[in-house]
Amino acid sequence: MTAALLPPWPVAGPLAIAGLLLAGGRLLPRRGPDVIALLTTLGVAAACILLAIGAADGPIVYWFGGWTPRDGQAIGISFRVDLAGASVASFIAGLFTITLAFAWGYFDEVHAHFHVLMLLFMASMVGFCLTGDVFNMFVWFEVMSVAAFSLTGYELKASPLSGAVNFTVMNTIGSYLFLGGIGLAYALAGSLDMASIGRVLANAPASPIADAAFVLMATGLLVKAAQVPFHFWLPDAHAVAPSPVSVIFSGVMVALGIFGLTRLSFAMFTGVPAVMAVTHTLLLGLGVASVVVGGAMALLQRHLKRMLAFSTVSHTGMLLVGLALGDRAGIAGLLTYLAGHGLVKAALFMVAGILLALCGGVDEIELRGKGRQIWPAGVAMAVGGLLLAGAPIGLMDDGLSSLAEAAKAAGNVWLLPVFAFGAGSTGGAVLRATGRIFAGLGPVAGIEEQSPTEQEQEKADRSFPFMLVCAVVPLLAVLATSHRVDGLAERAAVQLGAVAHKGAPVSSLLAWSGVAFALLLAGTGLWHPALPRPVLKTAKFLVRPLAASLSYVHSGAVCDYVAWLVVGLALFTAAFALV
Amino acid sequence: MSAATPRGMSPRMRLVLFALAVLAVLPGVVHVAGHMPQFGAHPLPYGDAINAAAPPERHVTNMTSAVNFDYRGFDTLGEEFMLLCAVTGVTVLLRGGRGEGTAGRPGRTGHRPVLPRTDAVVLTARAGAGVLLLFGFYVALHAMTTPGGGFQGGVILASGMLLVFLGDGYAAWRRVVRSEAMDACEGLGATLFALCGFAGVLLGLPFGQNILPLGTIGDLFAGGLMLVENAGVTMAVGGGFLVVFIEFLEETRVVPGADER
Amino acid sequence: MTGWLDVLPWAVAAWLLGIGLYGVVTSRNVVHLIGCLSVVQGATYVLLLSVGFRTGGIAPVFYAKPPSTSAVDPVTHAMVLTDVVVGATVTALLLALVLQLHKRRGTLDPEELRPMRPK
Amino acid sequence: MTPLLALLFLLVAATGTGVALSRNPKRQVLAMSANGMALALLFMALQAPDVAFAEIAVGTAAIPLLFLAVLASIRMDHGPHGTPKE
Repeated sequence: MTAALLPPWPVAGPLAIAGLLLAGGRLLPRRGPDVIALLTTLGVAAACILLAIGAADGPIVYWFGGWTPRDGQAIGISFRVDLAGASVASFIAGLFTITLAFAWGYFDEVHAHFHVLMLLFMASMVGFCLTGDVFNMFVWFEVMSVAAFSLTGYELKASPLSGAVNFTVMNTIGSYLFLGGIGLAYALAGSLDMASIGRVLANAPASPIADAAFVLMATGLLVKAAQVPFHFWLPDAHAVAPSPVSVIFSGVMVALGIFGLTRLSFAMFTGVPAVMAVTHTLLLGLGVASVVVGGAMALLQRHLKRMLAFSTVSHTGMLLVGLALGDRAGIAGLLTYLAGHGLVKAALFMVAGILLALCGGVDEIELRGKGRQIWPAGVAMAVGGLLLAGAPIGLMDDGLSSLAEAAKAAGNVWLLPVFAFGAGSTGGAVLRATGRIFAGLGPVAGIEEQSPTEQEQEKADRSFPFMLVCAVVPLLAVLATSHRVDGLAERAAVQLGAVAHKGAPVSSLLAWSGVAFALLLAGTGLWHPALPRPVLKTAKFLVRPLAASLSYVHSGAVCDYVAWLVVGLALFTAAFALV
Repeated sequence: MSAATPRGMSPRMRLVLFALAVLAVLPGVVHVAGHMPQFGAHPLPYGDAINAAAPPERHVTNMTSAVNFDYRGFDTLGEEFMLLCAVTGVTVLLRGGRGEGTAGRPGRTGHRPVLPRTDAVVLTARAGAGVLLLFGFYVALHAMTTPGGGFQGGVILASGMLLVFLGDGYAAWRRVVRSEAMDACEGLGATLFALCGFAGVLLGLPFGQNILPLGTIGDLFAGGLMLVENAGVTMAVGGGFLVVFIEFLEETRVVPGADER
Repeated sequence: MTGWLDVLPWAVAAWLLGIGLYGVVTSRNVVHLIGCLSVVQGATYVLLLSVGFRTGGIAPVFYAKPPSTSAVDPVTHAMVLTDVVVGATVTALLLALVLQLHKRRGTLDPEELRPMRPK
Repeated sequence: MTPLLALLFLLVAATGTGVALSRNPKRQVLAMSANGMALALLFMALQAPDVAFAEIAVGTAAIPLLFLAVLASIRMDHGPHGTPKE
């Protein structure tokens, strides 16, 4: 089969299988749904890789129902499979494969419902990456959301349920705004095909409708991407979802918000100067704010999954910075970093899952020293922490170098310390937790307040070596693909339409400063009582108010989050008024 | 380390923040509304292209159905599976906490007496259910010609079935129509839609292209593959909404001996 | 026709968005909050159908009328139908979540329903 | 813009406001039904009968029914601490 006929398969195939699983799941033998779901993800991965190979020479455009455009008017829906979309889709399918392997046998109580939801989740993500039609994108966006909402509350405990409510309310408002943006674009351009809309917008005189369409769509996608000030729902949801689900959430779902925005920007808005100006300024600012806030909040957490969730905010902020820079190196860095971060974060959430299954919790303080018996998981976690911190090896480092190169080319050298802060603080938080949990480092916590979480435990029916292998595979993938993906990402960026800027390569100083910062933070976090008294006092004096105000803002009440969402809309309005 | 449990904004503070943000957005909204194309008088190239093409090419008279099932049928495929996803989610969330039991008695609130079901109630419910079911089928069947279709028909059918349950004694019916049957109806309906798409692919045509004779325009059974897809949507929506109704109604019943969850 | 009346559809859409968000922000009951979300969604219905409207156009059903009659845009109708499904699915899911949450927390106040805190 | 259309737009805005401002969930269900009906009428006037059908079936019947079921269940449920909740 040639790649030109392949596009519907990786989306409609898993959908049909999910439908059959729901209808006949209870007729299958006990491990039947596991096997079928795993085979399906493998099939989708293979199809997406074939698509990526086929798209290397140029995007594959597939018109559903054979409805090719007439007289320039698109009347059907197209998949526009480019190198970037197909590569990200392959990555998604691969991540689902390893996650389903990790979750093997974990969810077998309610028939095949978990597998049905996971297959729908994957199919919608792949559809989101491949589609060339903006309303079709909304449909997959929404299927993805509905699957995610259901999976978050799967455990039926109080925290997962209220996390799921916050997640659902925020993302639903986001998707209605997204749909409103589609309505405005349709009013202006009379089409739903991204490429057609892009042509119309580029040739039309500047119109506030185009700006408003961008604002609404961008807000919808930034809510999904959990960027400041739309990010509040993420830690609530990611921290409490079942670990295999968190792997997907932090590994790829959040980053898809940025990827979707990238596709929309390049397909529809490159010809609108005001939108481009706002992209280069406001989105850059929001990205930087996310990097900083996410990093600082990660440091303040003791609940491991919540820490990882905030780290996802921080690293997704780097992706947004890549999009805001928007040149070839920035977009290539975005794509590489997306894959690298997704894999590392997947591994870390799997380690958290191992802790939940074997040690009965993920609270850093409570688990002090309890991970000694399963020290190999600690090694995996330490490697993950170092990679987050920007250790100069592997996919994440490749991506970060590209991003830094783009920042330098755009004259924004001040971004480099921001990157180092984000990488260092998130990596430092993870390293600190590793040291405490797996090596029992640091003094025994005395007057630390009680753990803010309820009893958490995940089923311990999988063997430790098996789970560990699942967690190590993504890390090995990150290391093994070092310097092998750059070329692919660069070609994908070219295909999207990103222009090259002349930039100088960045020295490895950035990577090392991130790692050094992380080690410093981890050490301080573990042994801060040993510091000289005046130093400690000054540090507390400086950090306390910051930490308090950050905690004040991250209140957990969904009403606050919605107010902040409107503040975000106000920021966009102001930005468009100023450019 | 983590600070004390965050208190967050006071309601007044939140309202002030919201009001300030709205004030900032407002000029933008006014500006955009002032530049919107003239209501009812701007070009609609996409809609016009469909209105011109669908009657001769697809032999149907309801353009919305033509868009839903053919021109943009792939969207509807996603929509059906969105519904399936939500139904699965609701099932997980509600049945997961309750177990699979269906033998319950109606829960009681306060001191409201439980009225015995009189013949008149049963009769009215049966009559109403009959009318609703017929109407549902009618709406679903006429998708290609007049307003309505599988989605609207499916919701009406599910409501009709619900009325049957309520009129004739819930528990008895629940033993006859089991959740498995409704799951199967829902899953198979959505899968039928997907398979309709693949039918063309297997013949070397693009996904979702029509492969059946189109029939005469204005006829109830014109539209080719769209008819099968419409049937799939009816099944999926009818089954899906019924599952949701049932799962929620189960929550208003008390399972004897159920312990505190 | 007067200019300001032609802005009415967009104004109503914006109003529904605003008042719906106001309801969400000030809500003290999650069930009420879910109802307010449906108001926000009403904004998208009004916007899309108003975009697809054409003065004097008939409904896009050519059962009794010849296909050459000027008609409104069926594509927006299909979009809103999908939107109706979105609204129904999300509402059902949220209600299910809230129902279970009430059993565990015994309250419906969003202020009390924060995740990651002890009962 | 005919007067009828303008009136229906305003009716939708008014009933929508009613939904957002009905703090009592039971009353809100009624307001939602009214809003659904107003939307359906507006859709009819905007020449979208398919959507109006769907809105009547979903917005004025199915969704309010789910709300009522949830409210009934919540009234029955006495919460984890055994205290009645409204």
